[in-house]
Amino acid sequence: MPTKSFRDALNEGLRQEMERDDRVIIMGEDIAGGMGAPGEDDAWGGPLGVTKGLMPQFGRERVLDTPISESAFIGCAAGAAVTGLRPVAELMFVDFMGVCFDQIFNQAAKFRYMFGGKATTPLVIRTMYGAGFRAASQHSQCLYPLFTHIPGLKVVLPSNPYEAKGLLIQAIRDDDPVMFFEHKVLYDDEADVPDEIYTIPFGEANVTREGDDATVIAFGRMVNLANEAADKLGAAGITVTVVDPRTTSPLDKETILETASETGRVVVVDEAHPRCNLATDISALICENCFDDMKAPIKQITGPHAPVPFSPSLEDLYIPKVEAIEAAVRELVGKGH
Amino acid sequence: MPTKSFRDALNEGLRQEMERDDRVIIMGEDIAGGMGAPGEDDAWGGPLGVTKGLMPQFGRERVLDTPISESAFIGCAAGAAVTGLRPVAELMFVDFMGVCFDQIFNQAAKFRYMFGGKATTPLVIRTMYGAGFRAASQHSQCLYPLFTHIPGLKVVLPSNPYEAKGLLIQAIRDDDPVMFFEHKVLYDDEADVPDEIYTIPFGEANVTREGDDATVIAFGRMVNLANEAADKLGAAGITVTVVDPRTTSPLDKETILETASETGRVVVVDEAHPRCNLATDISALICENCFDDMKAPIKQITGPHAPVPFSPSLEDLYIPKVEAIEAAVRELVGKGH
Amino acid sequence: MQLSRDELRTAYKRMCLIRHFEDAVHEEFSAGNIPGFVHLYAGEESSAVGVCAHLDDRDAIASTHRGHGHCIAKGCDPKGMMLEIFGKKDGLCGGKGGSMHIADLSKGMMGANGIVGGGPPLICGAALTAKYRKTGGVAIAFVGDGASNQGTTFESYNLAKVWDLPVIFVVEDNRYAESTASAWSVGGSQVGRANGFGMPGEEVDGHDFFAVWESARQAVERAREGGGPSLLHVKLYRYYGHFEGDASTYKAPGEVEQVKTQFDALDMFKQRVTETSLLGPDELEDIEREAREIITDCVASAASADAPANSDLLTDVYVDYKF
Amino acid sequence: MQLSRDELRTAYKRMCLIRHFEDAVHEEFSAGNIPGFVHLYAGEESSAVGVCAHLDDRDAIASTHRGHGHCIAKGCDPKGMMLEIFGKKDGLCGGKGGSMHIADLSKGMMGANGIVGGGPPLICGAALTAKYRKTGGVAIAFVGDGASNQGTTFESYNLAKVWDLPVIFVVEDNRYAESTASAWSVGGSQVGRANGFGMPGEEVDGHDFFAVWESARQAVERAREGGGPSLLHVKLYRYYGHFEGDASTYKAPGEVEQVKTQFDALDMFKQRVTETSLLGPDELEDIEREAREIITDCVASAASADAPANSDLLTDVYVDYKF
Ligand SMILES: Cc1ncc(C[n+]2csc(CCOP(=O)(O)OP(=O)(O)O)c2C)c(N)n1
Ligand SMILES: Cc1ncc(C[n+]2csc(CCOP(=O)(O)OP(=O)(O)O)c2C)c(N)n1
Ligand SMILES: [Mg+2]
Ligand SMILES: [Mg+2]
Repeated sequence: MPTKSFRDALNEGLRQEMERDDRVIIMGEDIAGGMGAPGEDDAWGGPLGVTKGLMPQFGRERVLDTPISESAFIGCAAGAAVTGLRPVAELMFVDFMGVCFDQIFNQAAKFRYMFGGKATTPLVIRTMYGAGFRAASQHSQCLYPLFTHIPGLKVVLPSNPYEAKGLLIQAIRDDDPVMFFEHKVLYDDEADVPDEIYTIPFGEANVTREGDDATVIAFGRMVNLANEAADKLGAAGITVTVVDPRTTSPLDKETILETASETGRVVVVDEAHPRCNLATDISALICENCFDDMKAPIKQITGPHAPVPFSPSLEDLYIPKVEAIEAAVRELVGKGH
Repeated sequence: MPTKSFRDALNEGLRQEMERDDRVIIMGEDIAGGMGAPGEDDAWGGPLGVTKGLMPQFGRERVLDTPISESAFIGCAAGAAVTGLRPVAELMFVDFMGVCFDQIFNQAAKFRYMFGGKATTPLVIRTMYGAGFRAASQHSQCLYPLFTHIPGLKVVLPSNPYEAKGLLIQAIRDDDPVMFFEHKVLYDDEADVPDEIYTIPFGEANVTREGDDATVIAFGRMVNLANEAADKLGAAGITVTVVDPRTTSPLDKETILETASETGRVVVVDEAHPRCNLATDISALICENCFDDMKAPIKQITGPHAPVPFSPSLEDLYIPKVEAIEAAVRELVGKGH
Repeated sequence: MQLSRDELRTAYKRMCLIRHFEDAVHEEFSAGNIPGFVHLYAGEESSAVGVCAHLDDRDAIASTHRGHGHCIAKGCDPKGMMLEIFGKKDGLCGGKGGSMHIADLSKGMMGANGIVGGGPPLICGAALTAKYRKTGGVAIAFVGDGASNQGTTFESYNLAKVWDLPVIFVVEDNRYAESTASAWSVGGSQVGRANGFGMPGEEVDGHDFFAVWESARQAVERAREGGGPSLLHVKLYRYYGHFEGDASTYKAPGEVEQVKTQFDALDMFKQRVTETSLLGPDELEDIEREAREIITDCVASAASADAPANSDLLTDVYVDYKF
Repeated sequence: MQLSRDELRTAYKRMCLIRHFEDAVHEEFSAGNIPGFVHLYAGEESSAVGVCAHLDDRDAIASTHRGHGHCIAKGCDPKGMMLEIFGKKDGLCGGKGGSMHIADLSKGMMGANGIVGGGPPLICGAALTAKYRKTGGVAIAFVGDGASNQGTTFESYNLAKVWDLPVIFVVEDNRYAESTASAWSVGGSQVGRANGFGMPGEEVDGHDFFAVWESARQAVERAREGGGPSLLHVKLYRYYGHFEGDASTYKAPGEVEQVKTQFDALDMFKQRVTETSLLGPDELEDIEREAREIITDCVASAASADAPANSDLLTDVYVDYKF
């Protein structure tokens, strides 16, 4: 199978869906780039190059650069979705949600319910999240817990290039509004990605490691850290199941509860701030449903209750570590025998 | 002690702080009302009358009506706060956060951290939340989990008129940005409220009932339902501790963990949607810290994962019920003996 | 351009339907039969009807919290609307939306909106779809004077201009946003703002159906022909309070009565068409009676209709969701 | 109104400091010594300096993601800034903010801002404080051409107008927002928009320090005297890419060089003051050398300074918080 970067996998997914379905249009700031400028057309292809090459292939009618007006263009995408198109809008950084959240959570997410089931809003919002780029507090947040809280939205967090393509195609074909989260540190990651079109269904977790001693449930970029920790622990004779839920809404409760019950020891890893996040969400879920099977407390490993600092040394401290996952598993395994 | 409504308690708190400290100014849409209009000045005194009478007493310099531009005036309040005033801004319904969230979570909340501790932002944002008014999906949300997630914000949920006044005065004196949540169904509730100025510290839970069989932790309006459930259960011989955390950030973890450990059976009641909310937050906290003391799973009672419906019969179904709390406690008490 | 007799009859019927609809909702609300926040459009009829007269099935409108008039003008079924406002199962939105979220996408009515300034971005989307699909459709955002100060509205002006979308922004300036006068809250002027964004803008007497109709005709024609967005500043007045229950003490004493006697949209229409013998007084009376009867029937149906089933609470959150 | 010799010397010094600061940051970034997103202000110096020349300690500015020039012009310490950009403990923000969040409230510099359009609402707050306290202070929001399309910016125009706040919106139009041309993204015109909101607006050649200085003088004077908000549309150009690392392929070949040779703010300033014998060439050279030395020293200090302590990660989240 050919090897592709996370970035290229996304690009390919977009391109193939645009080829297949002319209702798919994309919009965002500089997603082609060079609009109205004297130099190169398609000068940027997106701030991180994800949409490069799409404008030359599909034209400015389907690849729409926007002014810096997130409310207007995200709302426009929602309005285009309920009137028959299938827009993929790019919210450059999820940190910018604060200038356009209304159009996402009060409009797009609620149309169907408010209108008694008569609206269909096949909207995808691609957005970049996470720490690690020395981009400081307003360009490094996770914020997916906020979207997961909102009924009517689906929330997707791919952890590798294979998932990126398959989940993005699924998101485009899905008839509900989807928030699609891309971790900025993952774009250059490479993996085997089929050239063919394929989809990964929502609400089906991927079990990336199987083991008996503990379960680690991790999201987005954190899945890779969890895998690494599992491999290290495996070498030391502790076997760990790692679950990548892939979508936080819908959530594959069955797989989570099943693996939690099997091992009786759970660590949840979430890069987001600790309050009302996915670590608490998963932990509370297990705690309510697997009480009798649990051998030890559920550990949460998360970013701290602080904005993301700029200074590299502080930011490195900020991000959850493989070693912390290992240590948490070891601590749990030491308990409840 | 004189009896006052939740509304009047808030009004009195605002008035007394404005009398005491001329840095306190208030702003919002129609908080006086009649701006530029030919009829009565102070025509509204706020959409629910909370700020009535303040403009006649303090003048339009300190009671500022605004255009419908939440980003501009909430941001303006934040800017006034870092430059020496102590503004109290009214975000009429918390559901409107989507048009101004950036100024709250990326600006006001992060100033201090981003600027290395050199900013102080004594900003209060009063806002209305919750279901029960047949106000439908865009005027009935809770959304406090979203604010609780954000480092740098403090989040306050008074459950009765006494708390309303004391917590509001504390919020105004607090040097950090505070989100102050008023449940719309509580405004007409009456209780004893001292005429004097008093404060209720943040991060100190109120234990409203003491019992041995279970602990119910509830927020805002839900505290009253929890009390009612506790009283009914008490009459049936089941004694329940009820905890009203009063602030979700900071959170009084000690009281929560202590009472949870004592009874070993916990129900968390949160009107918000179930994903990544306070019920999960509290549940995960207890689960990580009181594992050995827990006799039964932690039950979460919350609103459903659906927007708030308009139809009265559906909305009534939507809101957590006293009976559900009772039933949950009974179920837990039946377990783990 | 001249309105045909049929067009005039339809317009008057719609204005009467709106007036009676709103008067009936006012009564039913006062009697405690309607719950929630209800904002009435009575007095503003000629704006919705004068604008929507130019629209057909290709076209879309985005409305405001004060949406009943826009719905009726765009052809929504008044009975479905009344049932919705009563929170009944067979309401246009299954009782889940209510007055502030009434919508009928099949008629191009993209929803009332509980968020002030919520509609303008959405309507850009409808316009984009029409442009992309080359349907010749246009899209109208109704915007209150208060909503005209919301950032989302300005962004939409600019997006529509820059993308050259077939949008018309109809700023319905009824003098107040809640209790706040537009004379105070609107810096500059509506037309000046439109021009500032590079759009044509025009001020219109919103009490005068014919004035609205003519300005809207030009704006719609321009948009259909690829001439891009424009703005109408429609000056009018609302008869009731901001919402049902508002005592309207910010209005001057006698203000409502003065407008009602001098500038009533229905009266002005009647006078004009009878003076010019376009329609006869009996004809008008018949139309009005018919409208009144329709609305009476709507109320009766709504009052006796069934509430939603309890199981409806959890449907329609998603098209497809694995719970 | 005439600039004194001292004022001219100060202005030139600040422009030189900015230019050298940015050139140095560019070099250090290229060498891998500076992390993160860095946006340089080189080429735009006369805007920040020409505007801030009229400000004193009562006055506040809100900046953008491209904030270094505004900081220096408002009197922030370049060494503290450089340390901040290097992420060091003794940086202006303790290393926690970095280039995009550099601030010094004690100097009335309310922060660079990572959110496009974040500053205008905030500066209304500084203006409100000044007005409420009757300090005579004014408040300046620097706004990029891209940011001029953000809803928060428009709302601020209106709020400042309606509340009659002493605010000046300085739209720095450097032709691009990232790779997007302002000629495309801005519907209408900056001055037309200002007028639409009822504010005076003026277009200014931003390469020409004296033109900026004079327009800003009038706007600041107006605001100080209670004349309310206004807008300057400053047309200028950025020499570097949008951020460090941007190849700028959207610019025309030779475009940067053309501006550098014909419209360089520092060259134009030098030419003007020497032609009119206000300052001598040697004097100018001395000032420039001094500026260069200061910046060289800043870089040296920053490179060798200590990183924040690990314990700093969790401080400064709140003034007071019971964890
Ligand atoms: C974002 C937002 N802010 C505030 C409100 C509360 N609100 C509802 S209607 C209204 C006044 C709107 O005035 P205008 O746009 O003039 O419309 P009108 O009511 O006069 O028809 C306000 C402030 C809201 N619903 N949404
Ligand atoms: C709300 C928001 N949207 C988008 C961005 C990403 N972004 C950062 S700078 C920029 C371009 C800004 O252009 P302009 O305002 O002209 O300032 P310039 O960079 O030219 O100085 C963009 C789109 C952002 N930081 N915030
Ligand atoms: Mg109005
Ligand atoms: Mg620019």
